[in-house]
Amino acid sequence: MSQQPLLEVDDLNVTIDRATVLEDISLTVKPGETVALIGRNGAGKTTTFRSVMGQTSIQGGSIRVNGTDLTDRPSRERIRHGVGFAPEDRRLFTTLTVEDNLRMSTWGKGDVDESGFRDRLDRALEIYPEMERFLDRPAGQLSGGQQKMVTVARALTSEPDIVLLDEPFEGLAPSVREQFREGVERIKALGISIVVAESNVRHAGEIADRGYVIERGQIVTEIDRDEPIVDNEEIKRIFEGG
Amino acid sequence: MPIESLTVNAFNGLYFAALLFFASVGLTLVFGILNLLNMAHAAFYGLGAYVAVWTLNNMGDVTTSTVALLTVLVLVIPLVVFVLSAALDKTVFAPLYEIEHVYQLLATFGVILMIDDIIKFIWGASPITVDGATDPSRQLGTLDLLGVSVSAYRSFVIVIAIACAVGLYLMFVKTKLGKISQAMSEDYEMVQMLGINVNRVRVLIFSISVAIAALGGALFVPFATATPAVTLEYVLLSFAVIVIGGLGSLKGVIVAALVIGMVRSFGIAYFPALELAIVFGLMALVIIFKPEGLFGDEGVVE
Amino acid sequence: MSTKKTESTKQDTPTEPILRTEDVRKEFGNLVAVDGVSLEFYDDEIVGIIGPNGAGKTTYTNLISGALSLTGGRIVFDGDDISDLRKYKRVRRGLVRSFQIPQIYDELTVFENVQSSVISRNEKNNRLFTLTSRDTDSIDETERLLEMFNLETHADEHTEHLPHGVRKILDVAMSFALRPKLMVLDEPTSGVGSREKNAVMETITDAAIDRNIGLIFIEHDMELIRNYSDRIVALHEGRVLADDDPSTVMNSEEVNQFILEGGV
Amino acid sequence: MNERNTRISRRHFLKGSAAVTTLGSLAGCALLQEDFGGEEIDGIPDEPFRIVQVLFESGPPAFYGEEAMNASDMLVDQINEDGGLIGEREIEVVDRLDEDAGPDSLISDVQAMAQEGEVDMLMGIISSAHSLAVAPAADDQQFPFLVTMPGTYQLFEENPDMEYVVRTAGTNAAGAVGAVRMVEQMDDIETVVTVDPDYAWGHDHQEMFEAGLEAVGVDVEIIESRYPELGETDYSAHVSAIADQEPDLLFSSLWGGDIATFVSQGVDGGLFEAVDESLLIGDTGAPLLNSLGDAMPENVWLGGRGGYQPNYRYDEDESHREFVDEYYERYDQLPGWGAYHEWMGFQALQEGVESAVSIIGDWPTGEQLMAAMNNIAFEAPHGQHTMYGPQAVAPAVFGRPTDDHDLPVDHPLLGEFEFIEATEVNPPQDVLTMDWVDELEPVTG
Amino acid sequence: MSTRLPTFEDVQIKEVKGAILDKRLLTGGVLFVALALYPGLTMNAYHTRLLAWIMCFAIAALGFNVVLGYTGLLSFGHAAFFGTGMYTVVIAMQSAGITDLIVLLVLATLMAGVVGAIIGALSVKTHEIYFALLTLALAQLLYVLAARDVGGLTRGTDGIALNRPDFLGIPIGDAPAHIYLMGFYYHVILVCLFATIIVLWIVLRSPFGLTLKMIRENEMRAEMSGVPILRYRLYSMILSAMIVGLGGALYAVVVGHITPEYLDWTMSGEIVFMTLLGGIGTFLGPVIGAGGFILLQEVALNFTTYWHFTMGLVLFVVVLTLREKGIWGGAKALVDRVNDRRDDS
Repeated sequence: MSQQPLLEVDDLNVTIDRATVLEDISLTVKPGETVALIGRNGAGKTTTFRSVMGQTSIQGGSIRVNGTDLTDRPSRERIRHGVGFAPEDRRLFTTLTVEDNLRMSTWGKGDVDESGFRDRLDRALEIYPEMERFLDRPAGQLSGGQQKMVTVARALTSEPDIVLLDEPFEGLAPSVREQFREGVERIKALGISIVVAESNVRHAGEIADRGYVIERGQIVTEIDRDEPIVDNEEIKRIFEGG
Repeated sequence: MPIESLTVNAFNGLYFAALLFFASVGLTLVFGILNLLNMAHAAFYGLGAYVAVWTLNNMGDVTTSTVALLTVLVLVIPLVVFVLSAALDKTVFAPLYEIEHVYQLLATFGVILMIDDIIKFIWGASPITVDGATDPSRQLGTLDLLGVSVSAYRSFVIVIAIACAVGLYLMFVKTKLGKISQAMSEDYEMVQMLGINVNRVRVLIFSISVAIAALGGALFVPFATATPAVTLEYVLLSFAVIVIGGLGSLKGVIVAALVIGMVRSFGIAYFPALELAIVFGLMALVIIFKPEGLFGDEGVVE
Repeated sequence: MSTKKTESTKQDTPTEPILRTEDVRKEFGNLVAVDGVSLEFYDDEIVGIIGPNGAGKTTYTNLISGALSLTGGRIVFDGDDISDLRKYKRVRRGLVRSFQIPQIYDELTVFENVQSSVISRNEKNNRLFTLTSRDTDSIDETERLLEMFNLETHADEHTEHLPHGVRKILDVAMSFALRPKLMVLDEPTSGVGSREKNAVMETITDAAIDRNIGLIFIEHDMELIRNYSDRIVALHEGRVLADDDPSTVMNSEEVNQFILEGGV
Repeated sequence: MNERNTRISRRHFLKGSAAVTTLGSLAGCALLQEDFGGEEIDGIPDEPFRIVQVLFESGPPAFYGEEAMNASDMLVDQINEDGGLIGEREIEVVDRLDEDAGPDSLISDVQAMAQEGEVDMLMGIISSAHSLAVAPAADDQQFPFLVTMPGTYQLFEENPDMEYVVRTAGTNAAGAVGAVRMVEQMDDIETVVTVDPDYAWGHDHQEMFEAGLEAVGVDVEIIESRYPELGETDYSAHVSAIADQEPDLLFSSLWGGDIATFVSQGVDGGLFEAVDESLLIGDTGAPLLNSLGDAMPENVWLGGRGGYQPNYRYDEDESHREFVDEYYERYDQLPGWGAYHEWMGFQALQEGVESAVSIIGDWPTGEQLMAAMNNIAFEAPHGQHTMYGPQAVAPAVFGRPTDDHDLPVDHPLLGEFEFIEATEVNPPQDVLTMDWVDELEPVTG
Repeated sequence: MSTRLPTFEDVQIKEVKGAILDKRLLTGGVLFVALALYPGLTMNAYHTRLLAWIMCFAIAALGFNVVLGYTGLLSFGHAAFFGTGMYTVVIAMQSAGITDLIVLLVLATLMAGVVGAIIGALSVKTHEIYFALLTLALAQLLYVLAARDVGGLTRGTDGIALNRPDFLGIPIGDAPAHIYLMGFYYHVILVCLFATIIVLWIVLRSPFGLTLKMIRENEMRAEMSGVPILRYRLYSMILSAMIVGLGGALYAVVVGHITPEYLDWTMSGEIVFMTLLGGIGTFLGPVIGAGGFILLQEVALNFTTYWHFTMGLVLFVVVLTLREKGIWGGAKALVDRVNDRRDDS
């Protein structure tokens, strides 16, 4: 435990419309790690991400990034502390071009000028070379798979230390999925930490170093590096109903 | 219908459309981008009119140069109102962004009443007109348009409105602020998560919108009279414009302003009794059959 | 408990199905959400619908309830074609659905919530000069329903402060008050704590059996599916992947493939 | 009750501001009393004669409200300097009601004043529509109301039995029929377009004008009648429609800010080149001439009921000259329509009190005072201002804009005045206006 | 039977009688008697008129709250119904020669209901802000028709003066204004107000009222309970319009002179303002709101020429702080809190 954790979530409690959505969620991500947050739909994965991004009202607990406590800070400060987010439902700005979508996060971080953005764009294109073809198209005209790519790329153009990928493979055709997985591998190769929310155990197993299993807003078990995710007992219980 | 009167009526319609555009474009932008239904928007049109008439009437001692007068109308007054409205956005309007539309409507109706009385407090309740000496519409005289003599000043106002529309369009498609605004109109929260200070953008968009309304008021007043009734008249008209055009659409405002401008101009000329009825009838028909308006579901600039 | 209803099978009941969907389709633009689903449901069985996200489960139930209009095919309920019938009229015929997020009236009391359904079912909404507080028929029935769903203690509370589980049950109680012939439940236990889940399902199925109401429910929890359904329909990409008794479906190769992918 | 308390305390507040005057006047009264030598009148109340004014303090017609307030401040000061009404009882304006609050509120206020009995008279009012609502209400409450400005002929014709209402303004018949008389004298007029505001005032004028033309048998045709909304800000569509018709004559009863905007936009749209002659009769003058300045077209006649123009008989009529000079000295502008009407009102009040006192030998009750103002006459810039019963009959005076004047303002005033006798432009007593207009005789000679 | 209209069949007189024992009804009874005696005891015509004025608008605000508070629809066009009530009275008197007050009130209420049915039928499909803007546009159309005197009934912006109606064949309309108002008409309004309160109290607690609340609280659920929501929204518009129309009809006689201003959108705004001021979430809020609004305006008018500013500020503050609670709801909440504190200590 020599390295300082990149992301520390401690005893997070969140309620929305009177329903307790997250209960005592704690998780830690160290630099360079890829961590999966595994759980079924509605288990609380997306809410966890939204809480890290500062979009829920938190009843208890704390969120620290790179050692800075961001629990009560405005949402927009996340990106400056090195957190990128690719939401499940993509949430691209459909009337803007792909390039402008990617530019948006550098504006948000505010650390580079246009030529700096160009460099970052090139790096993003190294991860997903296919984007080259549709950089000038409005994001709303892309196919689902292409949109997914842009969503991840948008999180990357702010040059984050850690990216949160919410169901990155969901709804992708098998061939695209493979392309996409390669992209994620390239992100890992850059040394960027990843937290990936997955309802698909196999996908999680393919890309993550270790994982947390979340059920009904609680972390029910932690799967460490040595154990294959697909073989975990808790996973089997939840997903196969045994 | 002789061709000359066609031209004159079209010109009048265009001029009125220009004024409607100034009065309502900000209303639709603030709604589309910031999700605020600001009934008090037209009060800034009225405010611009009063500031303009007061400024022009006090400029006589300094200069009566047409260029100086027009500069004041087109640049100085909107700038002053811009600064003022930035302050207002952070104080009076800030809490309104959080509440439901119907309450926004009611609270900003309260703001209208307040602004109107502030105008009355400063400039009195009597109608004020621009003095002949500093009235650019008098100085500029007339132009020949397709064989018809029309007011050069009003042509200037139409040109400014077109420039303003083009400028706004370019702002939205070319500039950082414009692109962020478009993004905000789609997904406020995501823009926030991308690290952008949406509050700062909000202040800018709000102030630009209000400044355009004030610009409209300022340009309106040399050719008309500043009266306290201006505000209420334009509240209704600008709501008709943005409803017909589609809430949140720049193109919608332009088209709807032209439609209402022409309806009114030709309506007054040929069916004087029914001109206003046509406007409200059109508004009702649009809500009944196409509630999103002519261009309401297509984003800010599409 | 898992064998609660396995004795009753559709082979024993040569009656007409209460609901039949024939080659039902729904397209959103280019996307085909429901792609020719033909199924039959009977009023004495409990059918679980499973399928990964995007399989078309919710769209299918929306087509049944009339919240969405059909692109193709037809729906027959209780012998009549109801494909073009308005939502409220389907409800009045006895086809009722509940929602994943409880749909209740927050500013009303629990009692009024249930009573409102009783009154609507009796089509007494148009009574202007009867006080609801004196309408003994609906009061008696409401009281019985509250008892049945163990809601008596909450009767006079406003619903906004109720725990989530209670809200969920209230939602179901309101649907039962409509005396449906068939009920479609969208994730009846979502958001309910694991210990309560079985209790909720138990309450619902007991009531359904008691009153001879057919049940269709969408569920992600395989345990509940297995325990409470007489039959399972698996949907995938808008089509029926499997439609059989629970053990057959759960052991099917195709179904297992997507179960591992976590969708269900 | 609460409401009552707030009202009373507010009055006290207003009185406070006038306290100095009141104290001074008490001393003055004592002296005067000696001068009069304790003559026959001894029922004069101790407190001043309390007036509440009702005027537009806000809203578009506030221009006239302001003039009227100025004039009334000046006139009250003048009267009080001489000791007050009949030199004995000072006048105090205890409150002003904003007409912009609407008739509901005004009627309610009248009720309150009648109830409390602390006010002797209501005075003023600008809008014809308001006068039609408030005057009958005041009469119902038996509360004296001196109507000074609105011109609708319907006021007494619709409410013939009012005993507590008197109007010192002439009716709009003077303007409309005056215009008919003007047309009678014009040559080469065949086509006319009328433009009138879309409410009683405008419609009345248009109807009387049209019926009058018909009755006197001049050969002209009204080819179009337009009714823009009250408070219209953009007349350009109307202007171009009228200019298209190229009528020989333009007739309009637009007034106040409306006529200023209309003429200004008309100049811009070439309207006054398209028409030969215009008759603008909406009690115009100062606001129009002031705001148009040099742009004022020359082929127009301005005027209407009463000779209320600062340079009309300025040299001939000493009291008029004094009024204009004093007003100019005090407010740095010339008096307009609102000011003149207020002047007439105060003259009628003084005259009425005097005549009542001389008849009954005591201070009159409200009813007696109002009765005393019936059928009197007093001096106005246009000569005798005569009351037929409770209603003044005014002559019509028209003039053309000219820069050729001696008054200290740098905008045009009117000149080349045409004067038309009151009897030529008003029905005889007890004849209904429209009946009379329908039977109008041509002017002979 | 899906096209059944609301029924008036089963009035349960017994039940109402039983409810008289209710403490609140007793308070209401005392208040009624006190108000009824007020003019006679004080002989204050100004106060009487003010109260009459307030009560007319209290009826209108109560009626408006059927739509806003109970069905959850913000209409910005209720001036149309108020104005229809007023114009029906004056036109029926002048054109049809009807002079009996009861007949006039019934006619006006029905006419307002008809206009409510028309505007409602066109607008109930729309939601929230579109509903507000559509009702605004439709009402404004009516305003333009009246102001431009299309059809020749309204005499345009001048408006029409109104004579005082008679009552059950008694030519009481000839009585002097004071006597008419203080001795007769005020009491008619008072009875109408209390009748409105009682009828609405019952109707809003009837299955019909519960149905409106269902629609307000959760439209989807209501529909999924078998309620034809569009039809019930329409019913609520008609009921609301009729009550607002009654308020307008009563007020027409008080004000005595009717102009199109009463049809203008600012009038709708005032009705909304009153209702909101008192509190839409409470049954009697609108009554308090009407009183509060009119008194506030009277006081503000007396103290300052800037009374618009005062009203605007109050509206702004009420909307931002109290929302649907309004003065009445706010006061109730305060009382509750004080009681809680007392209980705690």
